[in-house]
Amino acid sequence: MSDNGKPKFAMYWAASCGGCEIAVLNINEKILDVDANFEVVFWPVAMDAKYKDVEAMPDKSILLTLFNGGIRNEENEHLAILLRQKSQILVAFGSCATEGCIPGLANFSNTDQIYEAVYEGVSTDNPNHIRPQYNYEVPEGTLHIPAFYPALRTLDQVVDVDYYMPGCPPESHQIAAVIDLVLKVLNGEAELPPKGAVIGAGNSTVCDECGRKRHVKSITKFVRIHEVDEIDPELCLLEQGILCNGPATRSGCGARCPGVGAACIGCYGPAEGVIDYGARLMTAVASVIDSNDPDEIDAILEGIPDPAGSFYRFSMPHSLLRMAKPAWSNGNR
Amino acid sequence: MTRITIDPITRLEGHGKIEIFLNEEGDVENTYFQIPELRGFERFCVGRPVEEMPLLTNRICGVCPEAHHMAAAKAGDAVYGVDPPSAAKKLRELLYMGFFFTDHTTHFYALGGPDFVMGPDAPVAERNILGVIHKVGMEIAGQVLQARKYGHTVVEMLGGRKVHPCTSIPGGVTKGLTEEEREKIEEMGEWAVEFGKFSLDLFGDIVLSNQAYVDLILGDIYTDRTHYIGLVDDDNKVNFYDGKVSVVDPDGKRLGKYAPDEYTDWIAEHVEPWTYLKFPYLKKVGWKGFVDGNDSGVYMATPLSRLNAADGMATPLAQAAYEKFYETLGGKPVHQRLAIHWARLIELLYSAERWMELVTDPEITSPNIHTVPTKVPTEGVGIVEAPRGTLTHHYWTDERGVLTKVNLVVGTTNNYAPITMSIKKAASSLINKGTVVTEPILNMVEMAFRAYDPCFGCATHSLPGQMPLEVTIRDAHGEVVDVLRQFC
Amino acid sequence: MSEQFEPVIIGFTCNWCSYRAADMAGTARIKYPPNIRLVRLMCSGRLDPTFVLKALSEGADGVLITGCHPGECHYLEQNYKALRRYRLLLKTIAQMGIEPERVKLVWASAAEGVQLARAITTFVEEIRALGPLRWPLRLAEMDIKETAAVEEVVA
Amino acid sequence: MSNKQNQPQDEKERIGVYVCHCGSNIAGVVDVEDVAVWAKEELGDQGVVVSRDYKFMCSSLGQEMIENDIKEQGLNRVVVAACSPHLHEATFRKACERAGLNPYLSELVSIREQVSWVHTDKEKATEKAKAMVAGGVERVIENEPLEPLRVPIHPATLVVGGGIAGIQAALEIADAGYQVYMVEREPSIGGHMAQFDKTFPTLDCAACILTPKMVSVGEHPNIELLTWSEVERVEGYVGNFSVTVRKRPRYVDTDLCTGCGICWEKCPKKVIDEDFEQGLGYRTAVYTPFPQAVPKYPVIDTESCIFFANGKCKACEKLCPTGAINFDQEEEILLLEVGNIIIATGFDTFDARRIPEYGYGRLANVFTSVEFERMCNAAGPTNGEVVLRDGVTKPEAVGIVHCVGSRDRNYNNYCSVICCMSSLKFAHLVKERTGAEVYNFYIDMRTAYKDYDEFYQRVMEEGVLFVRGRVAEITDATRNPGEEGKLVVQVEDTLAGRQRRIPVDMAILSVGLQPPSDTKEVAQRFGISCSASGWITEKHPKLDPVATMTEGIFIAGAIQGPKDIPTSVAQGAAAAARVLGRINKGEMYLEPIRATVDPEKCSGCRICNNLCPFGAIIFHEDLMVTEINHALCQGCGTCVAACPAGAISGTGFSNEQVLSQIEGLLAYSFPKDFELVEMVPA
Repeated sequence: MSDNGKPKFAMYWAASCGGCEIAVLNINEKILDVDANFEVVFWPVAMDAKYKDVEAMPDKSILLTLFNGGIRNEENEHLAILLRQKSQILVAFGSCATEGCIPGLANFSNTDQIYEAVYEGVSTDNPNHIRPQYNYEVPEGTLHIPAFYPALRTLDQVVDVDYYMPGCPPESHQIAAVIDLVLKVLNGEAELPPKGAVIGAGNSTVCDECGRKRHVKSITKFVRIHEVDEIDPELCLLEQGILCNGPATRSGCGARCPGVGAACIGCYGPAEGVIDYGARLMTAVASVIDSNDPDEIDAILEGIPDPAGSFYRFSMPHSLLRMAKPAWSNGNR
Repeated sequence: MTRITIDPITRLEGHGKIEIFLNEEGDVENTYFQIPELRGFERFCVGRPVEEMPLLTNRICGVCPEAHHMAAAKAGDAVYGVDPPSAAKKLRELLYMGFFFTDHTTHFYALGGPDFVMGPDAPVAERNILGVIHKVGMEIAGQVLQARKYGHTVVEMLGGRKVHPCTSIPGGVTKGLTEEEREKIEEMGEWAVEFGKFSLDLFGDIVLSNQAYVDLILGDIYTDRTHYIGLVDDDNKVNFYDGKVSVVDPDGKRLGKYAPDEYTDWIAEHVEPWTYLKFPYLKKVGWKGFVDGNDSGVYMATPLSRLNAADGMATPLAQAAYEKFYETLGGKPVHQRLAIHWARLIELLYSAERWMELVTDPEITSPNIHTVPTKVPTEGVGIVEAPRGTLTHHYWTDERGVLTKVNLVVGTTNNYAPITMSIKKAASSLINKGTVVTEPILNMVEMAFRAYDPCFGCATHSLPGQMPLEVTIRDAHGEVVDVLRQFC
Repeated sequence: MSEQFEPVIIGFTCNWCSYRAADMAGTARIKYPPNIRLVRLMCSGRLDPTFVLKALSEGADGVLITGCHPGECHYLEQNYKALRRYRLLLKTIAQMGIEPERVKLVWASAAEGVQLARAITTFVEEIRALGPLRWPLRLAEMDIKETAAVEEVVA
Repeated sequence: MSNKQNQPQDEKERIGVYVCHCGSNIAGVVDVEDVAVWAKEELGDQGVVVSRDYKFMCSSLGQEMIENDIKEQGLNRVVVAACSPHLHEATFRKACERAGLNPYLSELVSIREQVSWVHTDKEKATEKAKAMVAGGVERVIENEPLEPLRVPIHPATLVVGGGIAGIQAALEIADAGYQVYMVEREPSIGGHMAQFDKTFPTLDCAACILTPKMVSVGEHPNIELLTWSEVERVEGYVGNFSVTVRKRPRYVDTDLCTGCGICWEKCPKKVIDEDFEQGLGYRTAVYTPFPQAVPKYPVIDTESCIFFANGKCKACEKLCPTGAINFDQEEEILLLEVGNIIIATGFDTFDARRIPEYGYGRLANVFTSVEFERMCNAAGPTNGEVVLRDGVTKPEAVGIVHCVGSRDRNYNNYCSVICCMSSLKFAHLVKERTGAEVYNFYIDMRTAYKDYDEFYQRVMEEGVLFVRGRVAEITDATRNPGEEGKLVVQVEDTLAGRQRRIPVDMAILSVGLQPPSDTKEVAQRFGISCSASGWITEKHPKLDPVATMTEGIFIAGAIQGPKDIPTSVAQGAAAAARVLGRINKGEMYLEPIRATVDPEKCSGCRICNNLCPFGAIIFHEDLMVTEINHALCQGCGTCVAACPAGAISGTGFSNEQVLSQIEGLLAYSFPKDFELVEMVPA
């Protein structure tokens, strides 16, 4: 690809599911705007490019890089560092890169436990308890696979990040909006948001976009969604006793899940300035429990079988307890 | 010994990596296909409430989240021993047809198709979706986008979101279908059926009418005599959403059918230390290494496998195409890997026809879409057909329905061994006595596994077929003598 | 380690009861171990779980939450909100691999200097018995070696 | 901290740290010089530019030191490590203010109460002091300059309850020239005191001293008296409350009624007066509770009135000379605007039936103290004669039981304060009027306060017998001839150390005091709180007994806890003085520790909506956002801690302040080698 003077664009996936790429493809014709205004230099899903080519690029020569996926192994980390080096603007794209997402739940466990579950499963035939070897001697030579890290980290726990774009995956209309913004900036019609800002999302939480009726809350019982005979299509799910992450989750998705009778599971992450997403949800639901008696409170809380999982479903690696610290150790104080 | 390393794009991107070792004679000594990625869902889903699994396992793969969503939902039903209202099952299946339609379209037109449409030895730069468009005309491009859009629209209407749907729960779904929505989906369905027919015709015109391609398909390079599995309904017709898994041997003889909760009697997974991914095989036959034949437990689970394992298609047009398929290729079973593309198009048509059956079913708009589970949850297995193979979710829970153990055998994983074998076979037959490896040769090798439409979103995470190759040929001293690249 | 382990504990106090109780303990020269550092809030109802998680993640070995006795809240009933959050917090940190005993809720009125001093002394001993948490180290340990704590929670 | 980065860094902090020796109080245990030096070295990066130690920071010299540094060194933050903020926070804030620094940009770290006075190990104490200073420094960086909230004070005052405490309070304020509304539930003011005959220890006639005050309340141009009325709802906050009062219909037109009394003389319906006369006497359906009632206007009790029963009679209407009777009268809802509220709703007496072994309600001649008060009262049912239930027989022996329902775990744990003295009063009255043998059964005699013990001695000299011991039982089950037809008081005489059975004709139970049954609801209505024993909680038990936690709401009299008449009067006057002070000032300043909602961030999830007991949280249905009324907000921060969107911020105790303090406290609490282990592959 010869340099045609257009700003360079890159998109990369680390430990992700590919949903972010699909979401980008789903902006349909908008993708042509990207093609028209950018020189796409690196985007595994859409085109071939060579790691060596990226390596060869001058530092900061890529204007915009959308990085999705968490940092799960040696390889992910290398790419994160490389792309940081080569990019002027590095965007943590999607929940995995921003706060860890579902794969971040792995931070509940350690490597041995994960290997145990994967390589000793019921259908696994592994009498010699074989585990993956990063460097393994076969008769023909040495085979290498990248080292699996003890925990999943978010992009900003490995490199400096300029902007965050939450969502699992980010909704296509938000992606389109961000692309429009970037194009405006390129044409000098708009300013870039301050570094560290969250883009492609709202400033409030999901309730702000949720059409369900809300009242003063007073919870006497938590129920699980499949236990509900008929979910009231009008009423706030939390008021129906269904644990909904909406109140604590950043707006921008259009409250799609509550819209179809499913609870918000929190993929857009915490609201502006929130340090620990789980704590916000925890304190909110606990505060409106309708009891002052410890035993009764505990009984009501029985309705939440997996508090940590529910509160940190998408943000475990960014939570204060399960791995946020490494990020701080690089330059917190 | 000379070592050829084939890395997708780079060796640092975890999209699967091929090592070809040549011996002193310059013949292929051995090949290794490594999957360098692991996320550990089996571990961290433990402790989660089972009703969340359709949402959590979605995130195993953003390419086929619907497959995991369905398998998890069915496993959830099984864990609670609850039978969802038939309207709920139909809504799930309708969503699933929308997904299959989109996915198969994407693969054929954007990823696998170009090999045929453009021809294997066409210049690299043309062998992609743009090339297809140039060859078959711009209006098709529009149709392809339309097809993807329609499929996604169905997923979004029923699942709440385009990617990672969220409506299935143990005992049914949270959202029903309004008459208004139904009409819209029916409208799109009619178009979908036409598109399905069109695609098969296109394949006929471009591939079947071209003897070179037919020879290529039937050629020995792409043939492995493995076992085949696939989900079938009570009449042994192909089914994506429900039924029993039919297992046939390389002679096409049905070894049996297993219900989801019997899968451990049939399937086992072999572990190698040089890769993160496991190698499933037929337990009853046993693991004999990367070899084919009746004695090797290696099996394949792809559109072709489904056709091989079934007695036919449940919809008229697809059934007709099914019959033509076997006539043309000389009867069941078909072992030629490249035929997977054709089989995929037959399934594309089936998904569209089934879509219409479901959306015109009077029950589809019924408000009765959920049965509250009453039994104490224990253990359950859910099986569906993912576009890339049979998908099995197996959960154990405590009495609260919180997971205590999870086992997953995901779509593409099924084909890990056969893909490895196909690569070795292609490489061995194309590289010998120090053949100079050329781009077309590399493409032939690549075609071997691209046919499987390997979605390592479930294992690694590259998109279907996105497996560009880079070959480094080193001499005995490891000095680089030549670097060749294969773009797509 | 040879010398006995000295835990570091963060205590959250209510401006109207427990903080004054601490003052009273002082004026009355009632001794308690120096392992605790107090943070003054206006009310236990101000206690955001984030504060506790922050303290733990920064290395505290234990957290003591204190507030007015039930029914005696300076702000009528806010201490009950603290109670509710506390119950849920315990369940959550247990899953995170922290012994729930490391976070304790104690009621102490402005008049109860002695009781507060006693509560602190007891808690320091309890934490001493539990041994260090020093979360970042515990975390590293957990992720590199085996850990009983997480095992219990997940299994 | 993540959101620290997001904030644009304003000009670099210049922080002064001041470590106080407090003579040897701190310096004796904490190495203050070391702490000061350490702070300068270790906390330089945080912006500490000055760090000093000084003998007495609170001394004028100490304060000047701070002021000079602010002026000369351009400090913009100050941390003082000394004593408790509750002692000297104000002192150092003022010092900052004098030097032109916003007082809220200072922090006082309590290394005396929390370190030197409670720890002995010098080294560890010094380490802790350092950590606390670090916490203070990290925190003060996050402090924001604040301005106190000004609220205007409406000059009118509401007094709830027309007992002696309320009366006193109302008169003090009205006499000072300000409008007072007095709301009383009963038809007349006067409260319990109006039921009494004599008051201890002076034995002067209750009515004689109470009536003039009641009258002046009734006549006072600045007092609007609302009897037969109750407070329905209270809205607003200090300075401008709006109070809704429900005025029940009297069925008597007070503009026409002269209080001549013909209606109740002629009313054909007599009923037992359970309230004022304690069931010992009768009243008519149309009545005033007692002759000196204020206001003088009667009320018609619809329960017993014949007309209301069957639509006939109307005798009163026919006979009323001024045509003041009006059966069509309806209740009125009044809306009052007031700046302050004084609650003086008094007490109820303990229900003696709850102690079956004392036989009240079962044994005719067991009386309660209130019944006895009525019996002694010249205007009472027996015209002041002390007689048995038969109404004629004079008792020859009378037993007076103290602490009935008081100082008793099974009932009320507390001492009711007045019972000892009133029991002595009863003993005296019985002797005086019947010459009977009188026994006082007591646990301890409590005769504190002026002239009380003298009265005790006088009563003893009058020959009243005192038995120390809690009465086990009062029974009519006799064991020997001497007990025939008498009540036997079974008691352990703890002085004689033996069980005694004392036959008497009459037993008087000195029932204790307890909060009116509806006190909890009343408290909720006014946004104040009750203690475990049910009395209203005062702001400070020692230093602020007449104020409550809620600004602008004061308490007087027994509702704060059992007390006698002089103390109730004093408290009534004290509350009035507090209110007058406010009114004169015209406005007041509130601590700017308040919560604020960012309407942009608020999603209207309504989690916080029912978390505020002061009603400060308002939800705007139209905008779907929540707002907090600053004047109502008491600054507890519960909503701040609860908001899932982090949309509510709390000044004075913001997340940033607390989290930074935690970081500071912990950053220097561990050995230096304490660092996170780098992530390494398994």
